[in-house]
Amino acid sequence: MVITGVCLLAFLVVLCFFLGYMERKVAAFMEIRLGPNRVGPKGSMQIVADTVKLLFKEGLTPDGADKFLFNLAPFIVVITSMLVVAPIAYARDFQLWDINIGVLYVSSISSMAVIGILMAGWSSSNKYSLIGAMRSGAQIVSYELSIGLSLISIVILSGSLQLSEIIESQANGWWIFKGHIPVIISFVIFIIASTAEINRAPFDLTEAEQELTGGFHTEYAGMKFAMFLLSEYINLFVVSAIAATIFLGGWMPFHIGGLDAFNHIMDYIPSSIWFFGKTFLIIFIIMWFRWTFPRLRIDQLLNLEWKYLLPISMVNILLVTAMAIMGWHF
Amino acid sequence: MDIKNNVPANKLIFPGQIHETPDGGFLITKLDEVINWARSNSLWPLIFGTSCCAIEMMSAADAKYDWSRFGFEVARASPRQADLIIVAGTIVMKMAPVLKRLYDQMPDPKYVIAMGACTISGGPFFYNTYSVVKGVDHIIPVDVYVPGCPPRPEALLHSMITLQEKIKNEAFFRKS
Amino acid sequence: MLLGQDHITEEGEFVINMGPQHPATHGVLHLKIGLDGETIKKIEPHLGYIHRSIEKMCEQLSYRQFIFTTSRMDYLSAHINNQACVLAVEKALQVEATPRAKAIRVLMAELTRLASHQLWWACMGLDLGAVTPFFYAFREREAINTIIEETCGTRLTQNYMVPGGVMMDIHPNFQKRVKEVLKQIKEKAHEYDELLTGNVIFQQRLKGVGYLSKEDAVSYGCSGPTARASGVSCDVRKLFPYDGYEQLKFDEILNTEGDSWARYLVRLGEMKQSISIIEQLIDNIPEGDFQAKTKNVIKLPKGDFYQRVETARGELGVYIVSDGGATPYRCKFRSPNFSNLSAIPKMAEGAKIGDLVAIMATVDLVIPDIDR
Amino acid sequence: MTNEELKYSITELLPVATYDESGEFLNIIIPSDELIPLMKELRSKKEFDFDYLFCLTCIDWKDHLMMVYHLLSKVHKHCIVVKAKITDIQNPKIESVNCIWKTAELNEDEVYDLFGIRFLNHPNLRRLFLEEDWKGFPLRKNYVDENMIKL
Repeated sequence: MVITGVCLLAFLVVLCFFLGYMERKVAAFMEIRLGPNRVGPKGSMQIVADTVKLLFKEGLTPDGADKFLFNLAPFIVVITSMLVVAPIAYARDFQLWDINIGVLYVSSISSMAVIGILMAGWSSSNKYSLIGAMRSGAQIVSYELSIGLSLISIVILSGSLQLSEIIESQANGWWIFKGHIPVIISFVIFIIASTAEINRAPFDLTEAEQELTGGFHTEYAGMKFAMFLLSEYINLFVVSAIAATIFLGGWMPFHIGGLDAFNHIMDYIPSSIWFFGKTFLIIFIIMWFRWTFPRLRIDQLLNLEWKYLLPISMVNILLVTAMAIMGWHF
Repeated sequence: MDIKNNVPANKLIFPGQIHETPDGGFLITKLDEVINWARSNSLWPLIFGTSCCAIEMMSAADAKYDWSRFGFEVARASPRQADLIIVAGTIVMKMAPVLKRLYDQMPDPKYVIAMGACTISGGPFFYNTYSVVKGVDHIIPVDVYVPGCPPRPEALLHSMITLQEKIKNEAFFRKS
Repeated sequence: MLLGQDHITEEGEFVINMGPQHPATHGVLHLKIGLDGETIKKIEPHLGYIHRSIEKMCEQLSYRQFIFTTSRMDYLSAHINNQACVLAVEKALQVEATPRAKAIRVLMAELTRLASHQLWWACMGLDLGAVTPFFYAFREREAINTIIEETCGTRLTQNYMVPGGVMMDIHPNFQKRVKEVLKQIKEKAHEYDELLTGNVIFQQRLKGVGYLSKEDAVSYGCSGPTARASGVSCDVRKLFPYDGYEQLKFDEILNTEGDSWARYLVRLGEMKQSISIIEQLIDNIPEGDFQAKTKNVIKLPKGDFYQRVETARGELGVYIVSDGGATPYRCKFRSPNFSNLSAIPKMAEGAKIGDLVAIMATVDLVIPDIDR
Repeated sequence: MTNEELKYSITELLPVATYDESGEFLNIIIPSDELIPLMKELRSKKEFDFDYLFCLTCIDWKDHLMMVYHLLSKVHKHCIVVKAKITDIQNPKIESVNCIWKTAELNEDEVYDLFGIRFLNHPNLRRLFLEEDWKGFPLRKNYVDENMIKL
């Protein structure tokens, strides 16, 4: 168990290196420039350099800060995002913890990240941090609803909260294809809401650089700041993995119900490639958002949730329920 | 290390005594190299520009000059997360305390590039002015000076590479 | 103490200081903001973080020398600032620039305006959280800078204009290069629209934000696109033409909405007008001298002289008071940004913090021009 | 209105005013205590309608200070320059025109900062560019700064 845990942590760190590198290369691609290419082959060691530098940087705590909470906050943020990784299935028969309430677990643990952010913003005793933390509180609490509702639509269809069963239920086709338009709506809502949930642009109001200089992490330096970056990338991976698992079948290859020969060919592609392919596709889409869209304003952000996403997902749940009862899906 | 061997014991060049500096040994030297490699390749500048030079600094970030190739593109708005402050533009008396404070807020190790004639000496605003600080090194220590009014983006990139060279020769664990 | 009293803080009010070092202030502007939650109640600008005593310096510099200081004021329209100075000196000397020099000046001024607006567009996106537009706009801006550099020798603070004309003739490649750049800009114009103008979030961020009525715009002394977006006709190139603008065909872009979106559209429209002006002139640069003969040591007659030009941000006035000597007795620069800044507290009343950033982005302040 | 008509109408309003027409604009030179009534007339009267104060500054003539107001009418497109003479250079003061043109507020702060003219009835008179404890007023001709390097 300990070895598995250590391996998982090492995997997450390497994954974050890769995501950081990917983000900078994707940004460079969107911005018609080259991106890092001097450190290591094709610039691949850039993130390693950044991390080592942050490790050996002075990790100062401001004088006016609440020292205990200030130092505790980054750990809480990182721990919550790492906890969510536990029930994810990376490949066929490769799941660390197949908890029977997987979806519930994911949505409840991920909402705890707000505590760490609020703690960071409050304890910094910096007005920008405080505004950032308040924004994050409002934002995460609101968008949690839409995320939950869009996940529930699949729970209704598959009849289980367990991630492995949800994946199994997609053996004859992914939910996004089987579930008609309502599931596509859920998927879109999930992507929007989870982008907001992990504070990425266009919903990065909590760390809006042009407005709040750094938001809740304005006062953080060195390794403590690196932990916020780490948790940001883990969160990015987690929401993409969850979206891939719930809507796109996780490690399940692309199957079409009834076409056994075709399904058999698809099975030859290893399941881990299916999983990471889907996950990174979604990660790319979320990065694409970030480097394309301007940021929303706080009232627009809340309007979007409470006036559009929430009512739509509620109606959507009704549709999904009707669909499940009548057996209209494939 | 070598100084003491080369100089006869009765003819020390400094009035004081030269202490034997401990050599780091293989492990510490290697660790130093790794740290210096990381630091020099990950210089995150603070978004700080007062006047014209800031525009050339922005030009250095754009697609034509593209300082992201060297990993400089993570410009931080908060001094806490920055390693490097590029003083781009004139510093006046009223700004001087603010700049000092920004510098103090940055965690160690921190580096300063004085970009442009104004920051080096006051530049065009050297004579007959009552409010300009004549050289930013009156306020904070400067690592690299970039002359020009304003310097071209290439000059800024060159200065940052020079700074990288400087960092690579620093000693973190060793005492040099 | 009565003077310098803190007018903004009340008991229990949440005050934040935006600046002097803040990414959204485009330099070292310091805004003291009284907040109620996220809503702005009051704004008080604090200036002087880049006050370089240019007006004092000008009193010691000759009429040939003082021009360079203005390049450093509004460095994004350095050519136009220089133009204002040389026009003021020419007006006092009653010298007229040669036709070729006039055409070159207008071309350079319009290229500068184009480059300046491109930088504004770049920062506009950046301020609202969209990073990518920055790189697209800088692509064209760099092309223009290269042209300017070829002729003037510098990229930013050109100091190319001298009383009586321009310092040297244009580079032989000038016309060819300008045509290439114009072609490039026209071809890439759709990218601008796709990236920001057509974006729903972007429009939502600007529409109805930072409203400035026509009366307020006039009363606050606003000029340039900021005033024109409120329906105030104030294009100096039309009202008080200089350097042959009266012979050129172009429109004054007006909009009556008065909000940030209107300011955005006005500036986009101005870029198109600048392109059309350059197109009219680029093949019709008159032959002849590029400089009229002036004395080496210029002495202005006694009196005061005011010359205004339209920079990328509004009306720049150069007010020279001469006592007959070789240096100005008093030199005042009426900067467009200074007046535009004074309207920002009015525009941002009741807005959110995010709106303030959008407002400052659309007003497009250049701080060294405010502080001088 | 042409300069001649302006001059005629203003003479009716303020007989003490003197004129200087050497430059491009009509210059009206008035004593400082006549400023506000004249300015109010210039702003409110329909035939003047000077709604745009585009330049506000001061000149130090060593024996007196001269406030300079450049006015433009957006409606009639005519310009005028009002110069108010302040003779007391030890303790100069003048009424603020902030109540007529809002742009005057910051401009007058600037003039106070650099020339030391106190504006009466100004809502928030403060040193705009320099620190609060700055000694002297730099644009005055008698300003000495021992740190300044003269060319």
